[in-house]
Amino acid sequence: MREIELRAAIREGLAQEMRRDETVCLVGEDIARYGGILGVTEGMLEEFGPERVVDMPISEAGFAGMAVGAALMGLRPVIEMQFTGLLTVAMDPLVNTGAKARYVHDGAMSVPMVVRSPHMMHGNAYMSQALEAWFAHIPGFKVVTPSTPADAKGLIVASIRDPDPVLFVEHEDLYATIGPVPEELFTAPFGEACVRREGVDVTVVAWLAAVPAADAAAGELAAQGISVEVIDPRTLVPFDSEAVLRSVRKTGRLVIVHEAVRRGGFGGEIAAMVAGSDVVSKLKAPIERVANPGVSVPHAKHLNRAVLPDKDDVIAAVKRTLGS
Amino acid sequence: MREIELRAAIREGLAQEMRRDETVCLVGEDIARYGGILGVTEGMLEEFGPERVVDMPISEAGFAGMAVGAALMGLRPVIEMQFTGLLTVAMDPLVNTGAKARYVHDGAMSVPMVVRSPHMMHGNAYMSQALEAWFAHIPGFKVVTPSTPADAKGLIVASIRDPDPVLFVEHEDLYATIGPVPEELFTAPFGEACVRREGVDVTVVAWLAAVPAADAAAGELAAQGISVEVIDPRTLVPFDSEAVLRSVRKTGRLVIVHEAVRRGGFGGEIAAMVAGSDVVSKLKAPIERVANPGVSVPHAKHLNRAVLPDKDDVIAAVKRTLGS
Amino acid sequence: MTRRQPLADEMSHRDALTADYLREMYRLMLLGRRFTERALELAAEQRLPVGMHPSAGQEAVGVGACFRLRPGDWVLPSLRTTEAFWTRGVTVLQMFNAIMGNAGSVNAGKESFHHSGYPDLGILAGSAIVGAQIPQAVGVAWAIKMKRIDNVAVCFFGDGAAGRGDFHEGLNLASLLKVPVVFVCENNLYFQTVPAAVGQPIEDIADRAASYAMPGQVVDGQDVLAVYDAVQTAVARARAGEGPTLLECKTYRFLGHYPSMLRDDRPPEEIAHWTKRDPISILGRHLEELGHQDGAAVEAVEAAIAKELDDSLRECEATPFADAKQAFTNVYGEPIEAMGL
Amino acid sequence: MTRRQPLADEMSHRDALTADYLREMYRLMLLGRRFTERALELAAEQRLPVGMHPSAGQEAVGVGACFRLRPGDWVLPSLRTTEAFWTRGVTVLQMFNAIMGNAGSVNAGKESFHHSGYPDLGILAGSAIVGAQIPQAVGVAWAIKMKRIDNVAVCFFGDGAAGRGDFHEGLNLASLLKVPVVFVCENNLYFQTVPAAVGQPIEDIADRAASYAMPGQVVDGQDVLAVYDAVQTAVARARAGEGPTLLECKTYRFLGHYPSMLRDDRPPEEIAHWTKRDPISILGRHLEELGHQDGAAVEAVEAAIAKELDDSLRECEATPFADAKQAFTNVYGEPIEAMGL
Ligand SMILES: Cc1ncc(C[n+]2csc(CCOP(=O)(O)OP(=O)(O)O)c2C)c(N)n1
Ligand SMILES: Cc1ncc(C[n+]2csc(CCOP(=O)(O)OP(=O)(O)O)c2C)c(N)n1
Ligand SMILES: [Mg+2]
Ligand SMILES: [Mg+2]
Repeated sequence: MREIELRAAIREGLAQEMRRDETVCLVGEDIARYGGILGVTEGMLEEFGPERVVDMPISEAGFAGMAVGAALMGLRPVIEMQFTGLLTVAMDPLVNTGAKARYVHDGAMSVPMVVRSPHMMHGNAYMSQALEAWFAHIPGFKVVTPSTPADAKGLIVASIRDPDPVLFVEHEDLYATIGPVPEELFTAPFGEACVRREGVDVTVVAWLAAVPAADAAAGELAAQGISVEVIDPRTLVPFDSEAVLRSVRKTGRLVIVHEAVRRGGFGGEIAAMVAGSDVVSKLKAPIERVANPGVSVPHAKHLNRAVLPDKDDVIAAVKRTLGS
Repeated sequence: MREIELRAAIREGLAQEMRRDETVCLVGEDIARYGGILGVTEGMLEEFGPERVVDMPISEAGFAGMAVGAALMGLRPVIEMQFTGLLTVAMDPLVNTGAKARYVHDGAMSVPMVVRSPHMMHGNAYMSQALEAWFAHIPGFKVVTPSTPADAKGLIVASIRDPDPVLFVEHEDLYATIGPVPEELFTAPFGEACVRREGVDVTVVAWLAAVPAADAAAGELAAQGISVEVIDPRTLVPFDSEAVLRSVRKTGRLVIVHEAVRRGGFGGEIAAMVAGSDVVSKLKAPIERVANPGVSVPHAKHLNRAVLPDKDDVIAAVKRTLGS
Repeated sequence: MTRRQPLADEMSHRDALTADYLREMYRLMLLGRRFTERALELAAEQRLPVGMHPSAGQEAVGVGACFRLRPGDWVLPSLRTTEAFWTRGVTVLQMFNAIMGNAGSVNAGKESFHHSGYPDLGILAGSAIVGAQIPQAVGVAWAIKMKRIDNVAVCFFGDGAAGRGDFHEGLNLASLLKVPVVFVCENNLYFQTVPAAVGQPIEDIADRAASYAMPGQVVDGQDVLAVYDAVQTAVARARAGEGPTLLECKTYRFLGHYPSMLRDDRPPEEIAHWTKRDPISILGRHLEELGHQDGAAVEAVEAAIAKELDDSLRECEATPFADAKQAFTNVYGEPIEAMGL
Repeated sequence: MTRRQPLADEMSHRDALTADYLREMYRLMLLGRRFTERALELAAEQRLPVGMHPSAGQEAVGVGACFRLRPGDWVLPSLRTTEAFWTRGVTVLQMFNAIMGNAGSVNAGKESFHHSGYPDLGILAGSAIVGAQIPQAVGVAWAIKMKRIDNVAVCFFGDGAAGRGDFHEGLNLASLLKVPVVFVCENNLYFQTVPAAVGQPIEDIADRAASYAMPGQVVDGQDVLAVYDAVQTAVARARAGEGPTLLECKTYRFLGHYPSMLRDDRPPEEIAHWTKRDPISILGRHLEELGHQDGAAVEAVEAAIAKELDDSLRECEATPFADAKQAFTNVYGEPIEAMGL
């Protein structure tokens, strides 16, 4: 199969769906004329015109609320936040006006909108935040976290078609990831985890940029005779609890890896889900979480590296579950 | 000891500390002339004057940012959000400008501000949100959740004196709770849980309005011969992990109760902390969480009641951990 | 059951309003007033789950603004725009059910009376976050523009909302995108307990329109015909593709912000001054002068309203509450169990 | 190491500026330009951890606005107000350390160059959230007012920030509280890649001051003396307790938004037009006309700046990076371990 970059996969998914469904439109800063600061929407203005691909003023709260209104009217807006930290200025329109509209209208209205939110983890304390746990906490929001080009394409299309607001998390470090992607328009399912690598000793659950880190760790550990199963949930809401439980039932050991801050991160929810199930009695070791240990993300490279989890942190955690 | 309402206890703490420290000031909507929609700041304008007790326009984001600036200059602003759902409009100034200031200045500046945020859980989908988990996720923020009048007084004073931004969560249903409160100015410690009731069979961790529910459940269960230990952490950040671990080591059973939505709620963090410790091997049953099962808070009384956890939900969860 | 029907014709200036229309305006305002009074009685008897924001004194704004909207137009009410509901066709029974939060409520009691939406009637549910409807209205209007239909969005908000970032970002966006939206600010001189002057350093919020290169106009909010005319002009402009308008209706709430509020600190002279400018009396006198309505006619209207309120309240009280299971539906397109956690 | 010292005297109008002061302004602007050039070279060689927002073309704003601030005054820079740093006394070495993020950086590399604060010099670290400094500046000024000192806060932001809710809420609050703050909008006609007209439907952002009942003024941002005068007037007003002012400095960035940006789509004629209005040349010509500075003097300044840049860069490059452990300090007043989770 043809291989393309994750960035191009998202673009292709957007463009194909926009050709199919003329209610889909793109809204955000620098997305039209320039094609997006991270290049995801390049060429969109040229193909779809200024009505459907709209540059916004710096008004994330305003245009998020606007997108909610448009979605209520049957458009399918895909808005771009330039970096995940910007979600902080648009929480009300997203989690209130947006996520609660179906409920307060008792199902008579819905908000089919997508919020594209790129994690840029090498910037600074403000930009470089991973806030998926906030949205997972909000009834009405779905949270999608692709790590491969094919998933990125299939899931952006599924997100657009989903009748509810979706936080579609991208990751700057993954944009250049190359992988096979079907050329035709397709959707990837929500709520179906993918086993990236099978193993029997330890289960590692990871998403976004933590997936390649987990996979690299698993590769290195395999050479040491330790067999790691890597699960990529692909969507956090809905979450494929069964896939994780099935694996931990087998391995008895669980390591969860994410770049978000550990305290209050979504890893806690997964650990709690396992601890709240009968699988808890099968655990051979405490559940490990590999994450930002609780600081704002620093700017300078070596500090930044020290804070974000990497392959070695995963290896160390896996070994802790093995008591080694 | 003299007994007063929780509302009056907060007011007394504020007033005594304002008398002691003239940098403390109150900022919010309807807090001066009217004395606060929920009556907490009654009489403050009269005693401390319009410079220190300031009515604000409807600009939560603006005055939260303003409070951050003032706190950086050495004032100790206490801002009131009229209900917790309003935090959604002020996330940027609070969790960015506010919580990160110490870090980005590498300790040269700090933001000693308090955000009073009352949970009003019987309003509607927007107002009635319990968002403490969002703030617990943010490095730099502390989260305080008193459930008794004495704690409310001691902790509001401690929050004001704390050098970092504090989310001070109040609860409408607790304002009228009456209890003994020392008359003098005092602080209650952060990071020290309180065992509200000792027991040996099951540990229940609860905060805010969940504490009386847990306590009532424990009372009823005691009559049935089930001994429940009720732990009120009082502050979520810092969190007294030791107190919970100590108790679960004894009981082997854990139920966590909160009004916030279960998915992504702070209960998950506590469960994950236990599952991530050696105590996990002592668990005799899966960890139970009693919480909003995942919907916006509905308005009508009977629907509202169905969503929020109550005594009976706690009893049922405790019994599940006992396999009965 | 009386459900107001939208008008089909195209006349717009007030001079083109027939006597029937004027009387209908009168009836709608009076219905609003009497309903509010009845609802407050219920609140006083602790028979409402939460309460309501009384619109008494401000009826002219909702009625005048919505009177000649068309099907396909959308209204985004503020927390106090009760008359938008009547005028767009919500029935008394629906309104009682909504304040009771029973199974007959349009949302089965999931949301409160003032944040209820009636999509069939072109009313979106408002948010409890003051001002949130402003950017949302821009989006509604943007969708209307994209569909190349000549509908409009009418967005209501209080003076308090004009201090929020959403006001600024919303009006700026509306102007930049040139979308068909009419912003109707109901300046009732207070936001909750606080005088508007504490919230705005300027006299007229309408002047802020200049910041967004859109027309802004102060309107007598107690004169339903003045509201009607100003909104009709703005609506015509919007339908013609000429973009948004900001109207500021000066008005006053005769009652407190909310039934549960303990005190009303507003100066008695001020209340007295405005009570004299009751929008219902103003239109009533006008109708009398024109010979369109006499005392007997008013009594008949009052009686009809009273009967409708009685009948509807009775029916409302016989309506059960929704099953508690309904609290858990319509969070997503799928059941919440499908979320897997 | 040259660290600019604040001026002690009270003269304020530009006519009172001595030749030394004018030459100092020139040097500060030139230093800014040369530093930016050097930093961009480093960026091109991938020697910067992230990059920087070049201020070239806009030097007059930061220099003119900060030139005669006093100790105790606070500056809140935008992401591009590099010259505020120089003018308030940050040294070249500190600036190099900041863009390198090494242990000599004021925050040990925790935060980027343009979001660094120098509390000793009255500079607060800016947020990466465009506009966030506006309400914050109001709070700084409010604290100043509470302390009954006659300091001021000077808050810089771009044209892009003027579309944000923070602009509206911040200016509204500043006016209501009548606090000593000067808002300096650096309108460089673009926000990132997009022309300002896409962000604002009006020509002059200064006109928005009317919405907040405060004075607003358009200033020639390429003329450091015009900026100086306008800010001095506003500062005097603020110190006198008369409240805030909004100044809009029309300026232009000569370079792209950020080194990593691939394209610069701005019309070449536009760039050419503005390049002719180089603030450094404008003041240079003025100095020459006054006979205060000749070619040789300029060369001497250039040489001194070049030497300072060379020396400081060398020292910077010899400075180690902070120990990785420092990433985990100063999150709270206590160590993060004290948080217990
Ligand atoms: C953003 C926000 N802040 C505060 C509140 C609490 N609150 C509810 S109504 C109200 C006053 C609204 O005033 P205004 O907009 O003038 O409308 P009015 O009640 O006068 O009709 C306030 C402050 C809220 N609902 N939303
Ligand atoms: C609230 C917010 N939205 C978007 C961004 C991304 N961003 C960084 S700089 C910038 C442009 C800023 O434009 P302006 O305020 O005019 O300042 P300039 O760069 O022109 O000096 C944008 C959109 C941001 N940092 N903050
Ligand atoms: Mg009002
Ligand atoms: Mg700009």
